[in-house]
Amino acid sequence: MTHLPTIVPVPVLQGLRPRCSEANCKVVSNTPVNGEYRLLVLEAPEAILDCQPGQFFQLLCPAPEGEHPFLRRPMSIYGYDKAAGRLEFLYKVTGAGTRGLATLAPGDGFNVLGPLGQGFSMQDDWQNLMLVARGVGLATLAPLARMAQEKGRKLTAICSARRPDLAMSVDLFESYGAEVIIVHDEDGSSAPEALRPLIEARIAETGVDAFYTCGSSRLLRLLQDIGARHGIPGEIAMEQQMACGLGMCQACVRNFRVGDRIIQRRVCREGPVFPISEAI
Amino acid sequence: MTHLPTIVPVPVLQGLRPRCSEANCKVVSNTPVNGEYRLLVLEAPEAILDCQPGQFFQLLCPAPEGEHPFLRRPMSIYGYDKAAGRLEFLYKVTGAGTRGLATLAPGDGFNVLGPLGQGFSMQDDWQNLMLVARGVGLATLAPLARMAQEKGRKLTAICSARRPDLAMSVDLFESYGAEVIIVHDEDGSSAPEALRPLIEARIAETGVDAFYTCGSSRLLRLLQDIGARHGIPGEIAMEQQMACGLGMCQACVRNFRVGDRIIQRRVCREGPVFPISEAI
Amino acid sequence: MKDMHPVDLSARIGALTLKNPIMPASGTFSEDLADVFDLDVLGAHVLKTIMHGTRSGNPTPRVCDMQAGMMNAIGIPSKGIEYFRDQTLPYWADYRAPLVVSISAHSVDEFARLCGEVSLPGVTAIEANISCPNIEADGNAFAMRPDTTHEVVTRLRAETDLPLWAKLTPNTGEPVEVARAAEAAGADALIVANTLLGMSIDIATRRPRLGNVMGGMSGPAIKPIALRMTYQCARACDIPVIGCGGIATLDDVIEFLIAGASAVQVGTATFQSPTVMARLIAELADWMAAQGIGSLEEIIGTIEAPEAGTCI
Amino acid sequence: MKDMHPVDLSARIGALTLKNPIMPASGTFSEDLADVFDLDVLGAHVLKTIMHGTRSGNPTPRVCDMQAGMMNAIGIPSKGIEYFRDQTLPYWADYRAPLVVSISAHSVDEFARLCGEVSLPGVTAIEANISCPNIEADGNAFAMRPDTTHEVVTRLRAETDLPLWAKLTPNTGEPVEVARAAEAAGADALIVANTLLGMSIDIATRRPRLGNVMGGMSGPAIKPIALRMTYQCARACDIPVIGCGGIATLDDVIEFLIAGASAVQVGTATFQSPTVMARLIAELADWMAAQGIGSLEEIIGTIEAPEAGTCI
Ligand SMILES: Cc1cc2nc3c(=O)[nH]c(=O)nc-3n(C[C@H](O)[C@H](O)[C@H](O)COP(=O)(O)OP(=O)(O)OC[C@H]3O[C@@H](n4cnc5c(N)ncnc54)[C@H](O)[C@@H]3O)c2cc1C
Ligand SMILES: Cc1cc2nc3c(=O)[nH]c(=O)nc-3n(C[C@H](O)[C@H](O)[C@H](O)COP(=O)(O)OP(=O)(O)OC[C@H]3O[C@@H](n4cnc5c(N)ncnc54)[C@H](O)[C@@H]3O)c2cc1C
Ligand SMILES: Cc1cc2nc3c(=O)[nH]c(=O)nc-3n(C[C@H](O)[C@H](O)[C@H](O)COP(=O)(O)O)c2cc1C
Ligand SMILES: Cc1cc2nc3c(=O)[nH]c(=O)nc-3n(C[C@H](O)[C@H](O)[C@H](O)COP(=O)(O)O)c2cc1C
Ligand code: FES
Ligand code: FES
Repeated sequence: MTHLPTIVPVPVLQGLRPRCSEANCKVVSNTPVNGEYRLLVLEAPEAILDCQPGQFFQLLCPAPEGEHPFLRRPMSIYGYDKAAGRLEFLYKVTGAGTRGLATLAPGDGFNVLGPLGQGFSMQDDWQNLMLVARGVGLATLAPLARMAQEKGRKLTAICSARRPDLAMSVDLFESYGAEVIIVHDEDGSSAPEALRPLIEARIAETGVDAFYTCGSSRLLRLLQDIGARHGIPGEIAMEQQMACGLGMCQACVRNFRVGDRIIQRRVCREGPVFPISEAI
Repeated sequence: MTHLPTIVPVPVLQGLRPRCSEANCKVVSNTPVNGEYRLLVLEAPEAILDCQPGQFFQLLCPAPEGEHPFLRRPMSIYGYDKAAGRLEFLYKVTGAGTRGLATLAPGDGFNVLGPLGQGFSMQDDWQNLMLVARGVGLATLAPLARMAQEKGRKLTAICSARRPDLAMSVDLFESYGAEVIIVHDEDGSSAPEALRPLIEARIAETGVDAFYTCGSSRLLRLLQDIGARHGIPGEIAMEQQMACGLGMCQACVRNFRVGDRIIQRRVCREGPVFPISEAI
Repeated sequence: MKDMHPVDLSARIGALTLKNPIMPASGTFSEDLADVFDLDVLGAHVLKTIMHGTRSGNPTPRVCDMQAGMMNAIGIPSKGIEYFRDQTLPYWADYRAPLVVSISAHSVDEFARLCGEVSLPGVTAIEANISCPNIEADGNAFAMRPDTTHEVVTRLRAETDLPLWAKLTPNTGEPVEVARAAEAAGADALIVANTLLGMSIDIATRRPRLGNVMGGMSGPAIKPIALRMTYQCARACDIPVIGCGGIATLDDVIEFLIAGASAVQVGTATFQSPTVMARLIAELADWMAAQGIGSLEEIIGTIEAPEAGTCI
Repeated sequence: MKDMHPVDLSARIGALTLKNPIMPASGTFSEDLADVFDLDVLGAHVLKTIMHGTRSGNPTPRVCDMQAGMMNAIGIPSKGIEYFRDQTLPYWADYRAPLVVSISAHSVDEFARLCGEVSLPGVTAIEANISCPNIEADGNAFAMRPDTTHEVVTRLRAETDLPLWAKLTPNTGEPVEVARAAEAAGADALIVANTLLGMSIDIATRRPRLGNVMGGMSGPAIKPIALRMTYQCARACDIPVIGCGGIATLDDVIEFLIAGASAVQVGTATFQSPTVMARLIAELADWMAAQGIGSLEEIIGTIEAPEAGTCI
């Protein structure tokens, strides 16, 4: 395998540009970020860098000593820069695959597949945005901050964590002009009962046009409830165990409530971003 | 896994010293030697360095890209030095396992099991020794040269190769005081018909008390024939596919002729060194 | 030389000729793969098994890892025959590669009915996934036994004039007898084989790692079993065998052809590398050219093997 | 705490109590391993299967690699019953760990006779390797079917008063029925399971990579199958199940215990690391102490699983 960023060649292609590609990237750095998380920076070919915030890649994780991650692992895009040929992931070491990721060293080759899935939308009348997320979920929402700045929207990021110093990506949100509010478990400010008045006060003061969140079902229920009361739409990035990441295997389905029906959708294909109102 | 030479610890040991051990070594160097062969030098714990020439180790080869050597691979000891904590193997890259060996870099950890098997004997009345071997087989016989020098025996090494410049280990044999005769395919001197008069002339001139050889069945038949005519004993190091390397699985059997019976012996346990007269 | 005697990759599956022997395995392929490469390079398009009605499939997690492969318990979610006719079939009409439709059911009657209903213009062949449990036979899959295999394949045969492929299970103890039963009942080809039943437990929670408790193993770990059964079935039957199980590399493809497969299906490997099938087709052509091999006939079933001994 | 409530590793297999649940799998263990560690740390010593007469075994190569394991076709070379009585048995007399003697035969009569003849002082239990082909049943292994299993185990039972363990094959399509047949016929425990039949071809020579054409797969690749069968058999039977297949790590041991195994056998892992069994015993004790688990009863069969669905 070459260690230079390249698209894995496919012998016969219909002249059409693929929507996503398997690409060999090169590790630029792979460093710890406050304790449990690591930031992986890759040199990546241009062809895979037409990304949308909220999309993800399927990573072919190297095997750590004595373990054998076989399937690719889905990881949201933390940062991407087409001009610079940069692609970034922020991950939490939880099992074999992410332990494998942690072994990557600068200069190593690394195979990724993407970009995959449907990213966040930011409708024209969504001017005042509020993002509420926790832990590694903040990584998934990070590229939203840049998108908001580019589109000239106002973004408030409520970053939840166990301890104030563990709140992820605060600097990054601030660097894109977001207002950051840190809530945490130690003073109880991250509990739904504490968050609700915080958010409702915001709605009353400045108005909120849309919510963005990710993962936690406690946050989802809170935002569904507040959203329903105030008629505020929103989007959530969801997770599910995956195999193909492309929509073929139906491993990654979740249930959604659409009107009074429960339907299944594939997180990798119809998602990972879904309307908050339909998520379960 | 630690990268320092260590014996893999076994919690409860009967106070007896094991005959062989699983040890984590450290790669000192791993360099090409004329074309197809590579020399692997390890820093190894003392406890595995009570070796006999002709014994072997079972190497846990790392997986090269896209391949998965699962079983350990047997490799004769090319050199060992207890005082210096050095262990050496000379190998030919042939398949997944040896391709994996070729990826080892200085400083890497590397797990070996050994020493295994029965080495060469050098009986007291074997004063004039003759070694005839070819290719990587010469690696197996290399430690014999040192043993011969230590015991003050005279050793003639007939080194066979495709081309004169491909003859293995010539310098090493010479450094231990052996007389080296290179035979090769280009001028036909390596053919049995050419070797026979060469060896018989030696027997007539200086006498030969014992032969040593390895691998090639053409050389075996030649030495069996000459040995039978002149009453010269000898030893051969043999190969067979192995699994355990310890004598447990019976994968590595070969047939031997003992008197008028054909019996099976395990190459890893009763061998890999056997009497030339009994080998088939 | 290569120009004068171009390599002929075409694969004959009974009356059908595929332009090459590489096709996807059911359940590991869909129109979504068109995002990655031109699907018309494939020898055929084999769709995910459908059932007659709508089904939601198994609880999640539906997949998990293992040392050299994966397990799945997707549970055959199905949008039913109408959706297939109105949505799926028209989509595939734009492609030139032959379309193979995989079907299954929990009873012989339902299976037969579905077989008739999917025998539509645009469908090139029908693949019967008889590895699904037969409610009438204590939940044992049809393909576990020669008698149930014979019964269901006979009924399917009566319902369609299209080529009928029977997909066997490696979980049976009688693969050769099952293969012969499918042949005797009129199958035109055999797929050897489906997934092996396995299980995995998360020791931290003491729960199965799959929502359905057990699941089907696929990927390199099962290759030696699929290859052994391909060899056994190809020797025992006159109809073509399509090898399937753990195929990921050019060497794997050649190994199955040598064992007697007329073509192969690639499943799990596509999850590791979505472009793998396109690469295998190109690599096979290059390898044949380099070896001076003009057609697959020079490879298929050319194994040099003595009779297998009885005791391993 | 650890000193006050020491961890009890003892494993009960029917009337027998082993000091820990880790023992070698037949054919992957011999006195030669004493070169590496003190064999008396093991829960039991399980010897390579012997047959009545002398046999030379299969042609070489007898082993080959696969992606996450190996295949073997050793062919049960045997030095016969006299050698066993005169040489093997006296050697093991010096050890305290219980001795389990594995036997096999190609006919019920021969099997029964051997069973009686090996029921000697110094032998703690007899393991019947019924995965060997039965010449009287078209070469199908006894353990492929419930009826042949029942017949042979009944005859063995009549020949010995020693604990009788039956070792099942994963190649059968009816593992639960076979397990129940062995139990009904009087087996005291089940070993689940032996190797899976596989095959591999060297594409350069177009020859099988094993001298016997096919061979038995072992190692991590087969673990999910052995685990699934352990779970199925432990639920279906009242006699203890000894898990076997691909066990290499502490997590594997715990996984089999949770699935319902009362003890485990370790085979191929010893080839990769000859000290592995001794390490597993120590690691299991440490893990139990760390988890506050006092005895194996708190682990065995504690899986939390719903009923498995029918469709995977
Ligand atoms: C669309 C998407 C985007 C994601 N983005 C990120 C991200 O930016 N940063 C990050 O750290 N993690 C992210 N995840 C989760 C990440 O994929 C899992 O943590 C990872 O796959 C775990 O792999 P492992 O081998 O380390 O752990 P495993 O040993 O496989 O599993 C450890 C734990 O993680 C759970 N898990 C495993 N795979 C998944 C999965 N696909 N989805 C959800 N949970 C899983 C398991 O159930 C288990 O509890 C994302 C998941 C999805 C689906
Ligand atoms: C006691 C002993 C000592 C040996 N000493 C040396 C040595 O000093 N240097 C050296 O280069 N080689 C030596 N060998 C041979 C070496 O073990 C094999 O070349 C190696 O195992 C091949 O592994 P692989 O994965 O690279 O190739 P594979 O892909 O496994 O095999 C490549 C070819 O090598 C053959 N082969 C594989 N394993 C063995 C084996 N155990 N014995 C014989 N042939 C085998 C295969 O049949 C095949 O033809 C020795 C073998 C034995 C038994
Ligand atoms: C996620 C997944 C879903 C599958 N679904 C089906 C299916 O619907 N019908 C079927 O006949 N086989 C199905 N299979 C089995 C595959 O078609 C194939 O037989 C098996 O995976 C072995 O091949 P592989 O090792 O190349 O994957 C599925 C396999 C996987 C991994
Ligand atoms: C080389 C080898 C020889 C074996 N010989 C026997 C045998 O004689 N009798 C038997 O019952 N099982 C035999 N087996 C099967 C093992 O006992 C065990 O059931 C199987 O290998 C699965 O366990 P593992 O994956 O831990 O190796 C043998 C296995 C191997 C690898
Ligand atoms: S992961 Fe395969 S469909 Fe989503
Ligand atoms: S390799 Fe196992 S007995 Fe020799």
